[in-house]
Amino acid sequence: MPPEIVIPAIDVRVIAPMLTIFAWATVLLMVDLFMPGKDRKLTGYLALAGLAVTALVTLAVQPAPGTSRTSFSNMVVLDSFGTTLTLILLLIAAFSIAISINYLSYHNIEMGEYYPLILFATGGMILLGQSTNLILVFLGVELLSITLYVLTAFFYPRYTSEEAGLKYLLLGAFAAGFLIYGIALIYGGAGTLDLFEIGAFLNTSLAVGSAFPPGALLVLIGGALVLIGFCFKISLVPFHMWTPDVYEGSPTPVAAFMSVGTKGAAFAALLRILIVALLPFKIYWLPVLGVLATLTMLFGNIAALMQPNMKRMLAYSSVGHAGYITIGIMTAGTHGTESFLFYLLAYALANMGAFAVLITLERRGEMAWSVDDFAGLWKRYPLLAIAMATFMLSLAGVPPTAGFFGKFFVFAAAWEDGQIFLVFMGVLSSAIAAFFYLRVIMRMFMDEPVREVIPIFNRGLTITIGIAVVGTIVFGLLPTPLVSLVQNSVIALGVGG
Amino acid sequence: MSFELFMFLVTAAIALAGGVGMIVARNTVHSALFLLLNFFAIAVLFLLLHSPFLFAIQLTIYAGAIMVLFLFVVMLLGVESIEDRTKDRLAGQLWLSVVLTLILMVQAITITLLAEPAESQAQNTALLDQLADPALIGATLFTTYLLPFQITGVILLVGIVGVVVLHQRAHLYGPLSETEREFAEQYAAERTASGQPAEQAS
Amino acid sequence: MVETSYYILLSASLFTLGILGVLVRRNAIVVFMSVELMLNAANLAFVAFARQQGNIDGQVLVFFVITVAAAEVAVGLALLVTIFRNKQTADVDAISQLHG
Amino acid sequence: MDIFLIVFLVVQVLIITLAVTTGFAYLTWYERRLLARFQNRVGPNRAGPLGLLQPVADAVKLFFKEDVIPTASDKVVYLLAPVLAVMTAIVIWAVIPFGCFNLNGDHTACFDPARRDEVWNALQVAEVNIGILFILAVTSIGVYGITLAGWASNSKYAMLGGIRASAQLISYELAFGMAVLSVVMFGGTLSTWEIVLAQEGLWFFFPLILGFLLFMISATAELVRTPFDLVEAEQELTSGYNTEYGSMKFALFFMSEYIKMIAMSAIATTLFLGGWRFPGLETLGDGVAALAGPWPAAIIVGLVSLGSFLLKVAMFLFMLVWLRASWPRMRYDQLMQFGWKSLLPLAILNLVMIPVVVVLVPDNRYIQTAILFVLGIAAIFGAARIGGRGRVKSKVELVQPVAEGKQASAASSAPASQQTSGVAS
Repeated sequence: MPPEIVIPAIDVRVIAPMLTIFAWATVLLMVDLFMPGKDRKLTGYLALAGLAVTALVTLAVQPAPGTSRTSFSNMVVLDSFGTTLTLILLLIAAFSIAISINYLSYHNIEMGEYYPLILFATGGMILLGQSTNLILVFLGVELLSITLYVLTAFFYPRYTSEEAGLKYLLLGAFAAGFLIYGIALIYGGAGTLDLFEIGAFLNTSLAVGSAFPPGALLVLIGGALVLIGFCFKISLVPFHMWTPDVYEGSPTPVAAFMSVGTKGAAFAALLRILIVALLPFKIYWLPVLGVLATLTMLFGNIAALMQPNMKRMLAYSSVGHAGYITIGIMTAGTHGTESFLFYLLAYALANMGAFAVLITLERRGEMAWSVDDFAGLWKRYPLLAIAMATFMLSLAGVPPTAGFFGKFFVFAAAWEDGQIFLVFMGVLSSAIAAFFYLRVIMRMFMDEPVREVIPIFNRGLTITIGIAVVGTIVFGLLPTPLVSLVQNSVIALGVGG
Repeated sequence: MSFELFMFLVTAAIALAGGVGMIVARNTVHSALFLLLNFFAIAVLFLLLHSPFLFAIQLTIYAGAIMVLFLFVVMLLGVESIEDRTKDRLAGQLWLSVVLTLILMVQAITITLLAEPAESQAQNTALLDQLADPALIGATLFTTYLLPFQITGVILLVGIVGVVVLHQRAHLYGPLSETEREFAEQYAAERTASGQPAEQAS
Repeated sequence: MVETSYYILLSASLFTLGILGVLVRRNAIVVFMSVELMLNAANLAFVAFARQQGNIDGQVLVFFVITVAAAEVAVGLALLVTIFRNKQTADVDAISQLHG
Repeated sequence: MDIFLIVFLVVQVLIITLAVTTGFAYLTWYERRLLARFQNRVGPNRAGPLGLLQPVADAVKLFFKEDVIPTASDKVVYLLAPVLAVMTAIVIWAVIPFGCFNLNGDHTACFDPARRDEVWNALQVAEVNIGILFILAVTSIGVYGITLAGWASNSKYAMLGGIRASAQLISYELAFGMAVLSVVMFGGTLSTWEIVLAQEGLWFFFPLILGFLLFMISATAELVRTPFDLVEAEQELTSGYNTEYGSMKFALFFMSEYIKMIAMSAIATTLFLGGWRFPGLETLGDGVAALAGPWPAAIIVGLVSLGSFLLKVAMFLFMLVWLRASWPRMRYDQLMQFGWKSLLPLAILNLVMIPVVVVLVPDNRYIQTAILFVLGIAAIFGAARIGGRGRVKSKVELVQPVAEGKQASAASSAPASQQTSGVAS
């Protein structure tokens, strides 16, 4: 006889944001199927509506500050960290869709499935931010990746897009191999995949005696493999080689989405793994991450320095920013969580904005996003130039922009944690970075135009750029409300705690 | 030597032979067949580990679906021996990978020698027989692992949509036009000419 | 009874072989197959550990890994077919217009 | 004792392999005689009485033919392919119960699922708790023989046949698997033995009428038999994937096809027609036991159950031959459309329908059966109606003169054709 099946208590509120976005995406797929004509803008607007609904649902189910809910055998947790992250991710997805709607039809690659795929990817990101079980982390990473493989290769007649898709796929699958093998070793060591239980296991087994117990050793090696898997996803040097190629080849809105969304979600999952499950191993992962962060900041920014191609420059700059976010992760537990969220939001606004400006200048069939296009932009389109300048300043971390406070909080947290060397390296690499960001500004304001460039404006792009500029400046001048928001977003450290 | 150990050694040897063969074989179809051999061996190992359910699943999905798909694509594209080994500019990478692999092997042996927990259940045959029941896997899947199970459904849906999208575009837009092809080549030439030294090293 | 460590040694060797395949081979299809080998090694480790731990979780996890692998392979092969149609090659190095 | 058990197992396996191989030989005779009758001919009748020695003559002929290996072929794979094909066809038989001859001498244990441990069945090789999954696994591996044969021959006809075959087998495997799973759902077990026992007083044919139909269609497709035999369409592909094979190697492919045919019939019997069960079998056993003791009863039950099983299998084989005699071959696009757009949705409907009914109508198998039967028939007729609509439309298109049809398709702008092609793929 089959065993009695008792379904554990389910709290739908915990997965409500995810559920809403998946349901919306699925229904949207079918709605799109029956939509007449070739025009797919309506699907895009419906997807935006779906994101809005999800945001409302997220706000409706958000837990009281300091509390958390778990469900599905403690596999997912809804804490204020997850809620804030979900809102940021939804904002990123909304920006990506807003800048895609006209982009797709302009470049003649319009297919209705694009928008549900973005929604599915966003759902995967939300899942990553909320899961407290390694198998869910794996599934979240895969959901996100499989969607992005397709989206990367979405620019059909363009060779480079398909190449980018294949490269991303091969490296992504390779990374997934590391991730799952690491998870297997952790399971072998701890006998469970629950992050809280792994943490408890490590605490008890390490407390027993002076000898290093074999189970804990397995968890350590497994944790290292999981870290390698994540390093691919968040493109830390030396696992970053795919980043510029993939960003350059993929449709620009997808590159924007990937550069912020994937990183944010993967970092959030890594954060949870590191401080919930592997906290007893802090002495091991702290130096490793420190070295990776240093390498990433230096290499990413130096490589960006040599790029004549704006899209690749932004890709390398995103590698560099991954380094700064890593510092935020390392100091998690003290102020790392807040600095991570603040940095993510500031980076998201500036980066999405910069990509949106790039899209306005991208012409049909054009594949070179040369810095030359920006030369003399100030004389022709002063508002666009000012917007781009704002984003560049924010990315460089110059006050009074949100980017400044992002970097400031990260460095302050690291300083407080005693990571003086990291702060030093961070400031040094920021100085290098400032050079190439400022170079773009110089060309916009000082140089004569190299060639005729006619930007394309449309509602989605204008609104995105507008919101990004306003957000960057407002949070740069008045960071207090945002700081209080992220300060309340603490990560749940215990079951139901 | 017990019968079980004998079986294990033979199967493990086959599995390793399959893995090595896959890497060494020049012909992609042969690679696929070696991998298939490896999958069969792993299925048998699942059986030795008291998991008949996974034995059947491994054969049905890995051997019966995934590898057939691989073979199908190789045959359809006719890319059995497309690899060009003459331009061996990757000798350095090869050595690097061999070294890396050796390090990993050493690591593997370390894990194995160190990690034998005392409280192993591997001898508890009564418990293992209980765990070999496919109904128990089903029950676990629908209770404890309910959410991952549903997410798997979403992943499969995304996979289907993705494949249809990738295939459909060719139908909607047709193959690359001549100008697009030319443009791409010209673009590539320009890029090579401009030369971007920084990242070649990576 | 065969000890768990034997299985883990085998699984680690297969995993290493998979990595070697990814790094050494240039044929995208073979690279992809090597990744499958890595996933299989993980599956073997899961089942061996499930026996050692005496719980069913490891077996259930294999189920998830296999499903995800199937989805990934489907998307990957579809991508390969479209690329091949455009470019007539499956050599990773030939697909290098994006080398920076 | 252990050694004895192993020897017994080996003997069992040998007997079954031999029986199946002989079965294959006489199936060819059976089919040729029957086909001849359907076509108003006589059929093979020269060798031996009723032509009964014809299979032997064929075997001898194939043995003595020259053994050719094409020079351009991939030798190892070329030789491996037929072996794989035959192996998968034979291995399936391991989990099928042909009857119940309890070597413990107690026929009553045969009919009681709770006393499974007391049954030592001489008429089944392996009773495993994943029997059905094993069948699915082995059928899904069956495609390798054909695919590899097509590739290794290095010939266009063989290659096309092989590619067609793998596409067809993969496509129909889905519906096949789902049809089999409907039995698992209704019977609540993955073991073939328990499925046979669960059909006490109620063959699964009745509640799972839709599943049965799906099973028969997709099994025919898996067997690559008419109307799904375009893999070896003589007019287009000479003889498909085995074009380059001769003598014994060809015989092996031939053998694998027919053994698979018997195996599919046996699976259908086990899943839907109560396996070796026969009305009144238990009463018969009880009567014999009362008259002559437990051992004769066990032997009688064993023989009658085996006979009943073989009878049902023969009936299925007759149906398959009948199909071949009366139906034309499908076109390739029709085949794919049918598999993906008709069969698969129906299979999903079937898989959803059964648990809903079983959960909503608890504890009464007969009411459940009645509801499922009616729903199944309704689904079949509904699907036939929907499918029929499409056919009428295509007929109208065919009536158009060729030139006019061309103009019409050119005039109906590109988007329209894209729409249709979009739906098609």
